[in-house]
Amino acid sequence: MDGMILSLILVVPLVGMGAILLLPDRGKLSAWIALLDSLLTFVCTLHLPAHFHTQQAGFQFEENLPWLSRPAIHFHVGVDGLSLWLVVLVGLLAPVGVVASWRAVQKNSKAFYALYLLQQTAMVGVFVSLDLMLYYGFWELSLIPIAVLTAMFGRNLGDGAAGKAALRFFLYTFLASAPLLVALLWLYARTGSFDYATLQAAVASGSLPGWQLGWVSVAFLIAFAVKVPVLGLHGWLPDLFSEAPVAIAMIAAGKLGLYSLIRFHVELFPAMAHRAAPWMIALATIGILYGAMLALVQKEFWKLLAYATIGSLSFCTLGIYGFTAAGMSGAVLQTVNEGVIGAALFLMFGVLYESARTSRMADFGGLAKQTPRLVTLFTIAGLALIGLPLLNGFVGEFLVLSGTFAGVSRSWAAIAALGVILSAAYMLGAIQKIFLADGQTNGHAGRVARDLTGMETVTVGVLAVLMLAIGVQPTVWTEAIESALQTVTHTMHAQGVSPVRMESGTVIASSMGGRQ
Amino acid sequence: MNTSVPADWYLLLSAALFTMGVIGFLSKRSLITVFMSIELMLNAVNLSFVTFAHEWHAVKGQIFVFFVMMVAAAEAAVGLAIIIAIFRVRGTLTVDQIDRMKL
Amino acid sequence: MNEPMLFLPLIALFPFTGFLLNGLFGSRLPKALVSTIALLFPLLSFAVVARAAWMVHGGMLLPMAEVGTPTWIAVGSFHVGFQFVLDQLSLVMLLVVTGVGFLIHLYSVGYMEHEQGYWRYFAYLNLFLFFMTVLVLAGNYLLMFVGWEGVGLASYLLIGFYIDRKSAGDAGKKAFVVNRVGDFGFLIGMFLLIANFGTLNFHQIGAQLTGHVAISGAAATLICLCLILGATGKSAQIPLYIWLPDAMEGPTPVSALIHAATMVTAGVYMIARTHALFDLSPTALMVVAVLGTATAFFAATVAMVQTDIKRVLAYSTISQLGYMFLGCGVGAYSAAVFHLMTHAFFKALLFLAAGSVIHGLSGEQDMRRMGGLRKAMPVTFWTMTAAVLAISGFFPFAGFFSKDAILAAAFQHGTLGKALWTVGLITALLTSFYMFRLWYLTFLGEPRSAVHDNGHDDAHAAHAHESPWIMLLPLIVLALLSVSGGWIGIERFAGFLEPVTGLAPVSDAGHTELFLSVLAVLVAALGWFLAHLFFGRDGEAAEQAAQSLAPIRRLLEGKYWIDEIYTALIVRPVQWVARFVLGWVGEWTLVRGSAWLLAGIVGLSGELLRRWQSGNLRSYAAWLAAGAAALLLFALAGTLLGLNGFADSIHWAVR
Amino acid sequence: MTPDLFRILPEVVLTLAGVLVMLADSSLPQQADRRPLGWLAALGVTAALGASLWQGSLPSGTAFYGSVQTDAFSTFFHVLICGIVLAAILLSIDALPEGQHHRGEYFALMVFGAVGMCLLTSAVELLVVFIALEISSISTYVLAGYRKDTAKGPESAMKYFLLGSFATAFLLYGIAMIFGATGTTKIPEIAALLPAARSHTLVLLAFALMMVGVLFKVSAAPFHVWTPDVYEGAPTPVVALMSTAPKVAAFALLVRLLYGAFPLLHALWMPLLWIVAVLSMTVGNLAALRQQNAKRMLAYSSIAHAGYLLAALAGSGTEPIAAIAFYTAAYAAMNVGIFGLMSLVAGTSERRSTIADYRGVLAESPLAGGLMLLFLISLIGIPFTGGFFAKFYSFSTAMQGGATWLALIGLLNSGIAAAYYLRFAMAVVQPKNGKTAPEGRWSVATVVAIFAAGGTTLALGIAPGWVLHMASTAAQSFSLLH
Repeated sequence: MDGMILSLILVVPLVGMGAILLLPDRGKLSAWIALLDSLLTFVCTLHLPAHFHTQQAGFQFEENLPWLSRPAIHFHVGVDGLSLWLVVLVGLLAPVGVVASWRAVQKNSKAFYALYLLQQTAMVGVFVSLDLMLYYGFWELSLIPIAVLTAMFGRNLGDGAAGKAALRFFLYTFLASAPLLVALLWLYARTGSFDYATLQAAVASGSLPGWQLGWVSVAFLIAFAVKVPVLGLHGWLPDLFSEAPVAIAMIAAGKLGLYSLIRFHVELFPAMAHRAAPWMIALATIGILYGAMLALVQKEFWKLLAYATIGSLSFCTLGIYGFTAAGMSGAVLQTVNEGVIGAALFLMFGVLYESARTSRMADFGGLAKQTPRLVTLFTIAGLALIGLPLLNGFVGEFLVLSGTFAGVSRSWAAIAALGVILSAAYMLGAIQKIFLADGQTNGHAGRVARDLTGMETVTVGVLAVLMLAIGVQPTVWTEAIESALQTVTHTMHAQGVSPVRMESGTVIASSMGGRQ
Repeated sequence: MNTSVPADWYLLLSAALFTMGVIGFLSKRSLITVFMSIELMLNAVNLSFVTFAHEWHAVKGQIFVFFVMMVAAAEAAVGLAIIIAIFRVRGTLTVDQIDRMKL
Repeated sequence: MNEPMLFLPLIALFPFTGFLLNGLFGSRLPKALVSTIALLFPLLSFAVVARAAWMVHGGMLLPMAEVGTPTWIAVGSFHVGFQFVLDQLSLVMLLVVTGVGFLIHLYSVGYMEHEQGYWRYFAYLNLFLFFMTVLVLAGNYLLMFVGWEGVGLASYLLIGFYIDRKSAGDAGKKAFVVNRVGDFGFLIGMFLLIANFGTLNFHQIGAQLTGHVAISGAAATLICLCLILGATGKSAQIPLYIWLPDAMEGPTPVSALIHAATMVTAGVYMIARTHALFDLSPTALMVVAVLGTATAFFAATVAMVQTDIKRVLAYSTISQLGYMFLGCGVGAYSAAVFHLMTHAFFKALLFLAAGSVIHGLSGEQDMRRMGGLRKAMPVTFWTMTAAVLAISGFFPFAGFFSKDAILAAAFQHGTLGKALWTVGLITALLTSFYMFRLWYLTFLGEPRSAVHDNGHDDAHAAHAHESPWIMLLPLIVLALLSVSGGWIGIERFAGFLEPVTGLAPVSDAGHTELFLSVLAVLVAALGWFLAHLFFGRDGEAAEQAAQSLAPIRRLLEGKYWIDEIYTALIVRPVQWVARFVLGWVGEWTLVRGSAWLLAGIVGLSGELLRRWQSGNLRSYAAWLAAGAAALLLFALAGTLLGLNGFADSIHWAVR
Repeated sequence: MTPDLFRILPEVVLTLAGVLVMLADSSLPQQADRRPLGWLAALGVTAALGASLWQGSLPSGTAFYGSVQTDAFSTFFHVLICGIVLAAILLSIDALPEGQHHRGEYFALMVFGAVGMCLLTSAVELLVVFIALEISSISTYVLAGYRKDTAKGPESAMKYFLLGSFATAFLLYGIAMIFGATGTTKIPEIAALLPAARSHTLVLLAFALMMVGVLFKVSAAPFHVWTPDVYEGAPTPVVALMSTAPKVAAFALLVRLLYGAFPLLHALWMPLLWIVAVLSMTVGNLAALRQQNAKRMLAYSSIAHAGYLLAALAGSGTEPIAAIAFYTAAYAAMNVGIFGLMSLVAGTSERRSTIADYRGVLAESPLAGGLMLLFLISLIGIPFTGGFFAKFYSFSTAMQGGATWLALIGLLNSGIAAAYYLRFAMAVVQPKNGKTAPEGRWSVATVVAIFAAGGTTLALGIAPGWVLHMASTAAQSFSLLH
């Protein structure tokens, strides 16, 4: 079973996709298939943590089959502590997305759910691939459903905004991944392998020409940074959040990019990552404030969520590039947290949006009495997002900040911590505008809004319980993450890379210093 | 005793004819003339073939010429048919007016 | 020896259970059951605390830590657990929190009877107790921070309890955000602690400090300043006090519990807990003392002109918290905690009595429309009187002992201490003045009524009624405590706390102290006298005096325009930067603009290339010919020009 | 010894089929349904396909005095071309413009075109090359103008014909010069005699002129100008053929010339084709970016694809040949597929012309829309489709040859290309108010053709191993020459 579980997780959504494509598009049939199939996938992903050996180094549940002999591409998959929870997260979010789309998607549900399940396979594939070409395949594949479903089921189809958002998302990520493919091909031309471990060893051995390898790592970095997105490369995010259907928007940002940053930038090119770290730390720190401040002045909730996401993803980036144990663990945990919290918020505001067709927060107001379940769960998710202790967001943020503070720079950490204040301001502002009295009579949007249905309540309730569970018992989750990160830090130390130390204003200086 | 004209001269003539064909193709506005320019280019090539065949004492060159003439005839048939079709739907044979499809 | 079981987690978990039950099912339960749940669990909590207190009385040694605490966060060498510790300080705090907390729960049953969302209110209230007990019991900073932020959350929820009121929502948000500023300080302080001590455990840090592990004064100062920022947020001191007056938007019992008796004292509690660190940094202590004194005076001045009965009390709370800070700042931690305790009694009482008044007047809060309530509400009147006397510092009421202890400690604290003592004394005068102003305006004189906008005479004050017994019972209990709470005496109290807060500053001269005490009582009496002068006789004198002091009055009524200044200096600039610098310059110009520019260039070149395609056959042929020419040139370049050794690369060409 | 005739068996079969179709056409009554003729032609092409496969089992060798050579290389391209023509015929059977009596010759022309294209891939004598080229060209000239009652049809044919002949004249002149320089027109002999050539200048001129002709046929920039106009005016099923089969044959010819005749000039043609490749992909993609007409857009995209194909030539050894062979197969599959679907969805009258016209296809016909999406995704080059591996091999080969920059430019270009493919895809998937049913209908022939194309596209993306193996074997036939 252990030897096939990953294939199973990859195949089950495809089987569901096939079933949806072959069966007629009648009523809720496609939705039910998608729901059951994604639940089944989720159950399969739960096999991983259940049989995962925390103490065992390296990858587990490995499968390695030759796919092509020349070029040598293998179907090589495996999971370690880094990807473990991310796979489970994808598994969890799949049914959540179906529930979120339950009412929103009525027409063409066949196309929607088929592509949606394809997306599941692609995302899981990204997390488990240990062959870089296979990884690249899933990486690119994951773009298509997002773009197509946004264009097809987006919010503003009439004026073409949805199509533009989809196009922008696709082009940003696709253009950035072009250099990535070149870099992969370059590595292949030099080493004759796409295998992760082989490449890692080749890079570590120092036999590859240095300056070219530097560019290769930059190509990797940019491709992932766009996907995260890191500040400055986030041009696609606000539009996508505003336009994409809820189930798509909730999976578009964050995890894929962040995971890839750790696995294929930091772990693969420790020395180069170390050189890039001051820049990334600076970008992340500024990104935290940038996202939070912009979130503060948004009038539309989707935009607010977009900038809030940029802020909280910047926390993850900050943790990753500090190279401290606490920071990196926190970053991975925060990646999971962001997925859980984001999904909950997306689903819930999606319910409001679907009935009111507006995302202007001012159009709501005073909904609290009308929608008791919604307001409760929304507040919990909002509080988790802004890092209230005992909820999951806090642990991640705390670990990242304390790691940064202790290992990298006190002043940068302090600046980043300012985001804590701003995040409270924008999130509570949003809750107030949507749910509490705003001094005026409630708008049209407020009158038509409905509360969560039973299925939605259960779904978000599960997510809320999870927020609490991670917040109260983070060690359950960080244990596995840490075991993987020990390998990372070990690799880095072997190559003489230590946590980045920087003081404020020395980004450029230290990166120049690193080059000498 | 070698009184024949040097081969280079034939080649130069061939090149000149070819260039004239090209220039004709570029400058003439009537479809028929443009088409004839192509014939001119083909014949210039034929001249080269014959010259080289003479140089190498190889009959292959002459054979080539026959094939070229044959193909040119086939092309002429098709070409004229196309020109007629053009004239039928457009009522003109001026190259500059046949630009419905552009950009 | 067998460790006695203290069941410390239960103290926190009981209210949490109440919260869960009422929060999840409250909307479907009958009111009586909701009240039962809401009252039962805090009472159980109090029982556990009382049992512990009894065991301590019976000779159990403190501190007691819960054995086998579960791990919370563990990464690398960093390890934090759910660590509950009971010592003298937390025991006192717990008694106050659960005791007063229970009384206020009881009171709320009457006060909130007719409110919508009754169950919600009690769920929040129980949640508050949960977090407050966590804060108090925490054995490390991070767990304390859980409670710290958690009570902030409960406070946010309760301030915004009246969801129909925009002002309530605004106030809740303001409270949370301002507190977050303080929490930012707390957070940085914790990071510094980790950096310096490698742990957040109180006990371990304390051990390192007593074990003479070197920590420089500067480092200690930095840590303390960060923690002070945290404390000023939670305890509503300058510069972060601004949220507390607005917090009066919440139901009155909430103001009594959270914004007077318990939560706002968390900052004082935290400083007392961390005193070993503060002792290393005279600078930090000075900052605490000066901040406290300044806040005390400042808030007292504002309290003099407020007309909303709850706002007077709010500023009074800020002012009294300033006293506690002063006490901490001069090293008299036990005195500060003493005042914390007595203040909890009388300030809770003041709020509850005020709530009783408001309840009796169907929601009226403006003192200008009250008056003459003594007859209608005798119990409220007499209990309130006890509280007013206590806060003003009349012998032998509770406030006298605790305030006196603080001022005495300040007096003996060098030159700066003398100055602070002077300001403190003036503040005592002001306190007495504004409290008796409140007393006169509310209970004495003739009932005043105002003509409402809708035109009909709505004379609440004339039809006031006494509150039900369930509300009066807590008043009476608290009144008894306000009278007797100080009789234990600072010496015995400090002696009890000594293992935690260390030795109190030695009082060198008994007669000086006596002199100070007498002076304090005199000052309080003077305040009463002045209030009587102004408000005892229909307030005409007050009006005249106010006329002559118009500019000062405007300054006070405008609360020094601190809110406005903050808005102009911080809120607006942040919004401006977000909207224009980040929004326009960053987002539209740099992020989007660069993408648009790139797309524009690419699109434009595409358009130009499209123009190539003229549709004209001859131009196409020209392109072909040009291409052919280029190709020929390229091929010949080598042989004709010998460019760049190009010919050489064609190896047969250079035989 | 293999009889000479076996070496041209597919061509013979095709010719016979073509003649049969013509004969049958003329013997049928005027108003009779001509669709059976299409099936007849399809049968003939299938037979030729079989013959080509059978040729693959023969030992490689030449025939007719060394003017035709069959080897793994020619087999690969024979099969490919026959497959394309078969698909094109199947697509045409139910999608031809009205005017019944023309249909017979339409199918015959397709089959005759296939003769030329097939012959082109096995010809090693420049005379045969020339004739084969003309056979295929003349057929396609006529096919391009098949809708002769429309304004665009004859214009399309005229431009294709005149420019094609113009370019062929250059090719021919080049042949004359190489004959002059070496005294032979046989490709292997040219390679052998090149070092002893009379005049190096003549060789270089000859090479450049021949390149003009071949690059025109593969529509590489700057010889691409004809492509958009011709595609726009030609009937869509013809475009499905025209954008693939002649190009495939022309690429085979290009490889024959570069690796068969001019391997010594490697140092010359590599930088040259490097530039042409970059030019082609950039010009093609940029010009396609703002294009509104779907067929023109795909025409520009085919120019870009020519660029990607040429990029492979920067590689070393015989790798580029394998990459090109694979690429042409994948390219053919997806182009036949997308044009076939466009023909199906737009119908005989081709009412849909702009990209915006394709809005709502997915909602009308999920199958057609979904398959269009698949082919567009493959054209973008998303993994698990043939388009991805095609690009992957091409650029990977270039990288192996050290042309990192070329690969980078190429992949960035494919990023730009994604913009217009995706614009098309977005139109297809986005719902539209007011339903319009698809005009074409799913007949057996169309289903077979489109599903074959779709299946190939997916197969080349998921299990490209076998095609790649065949491509490598095809490439090996060149290493034998040296």
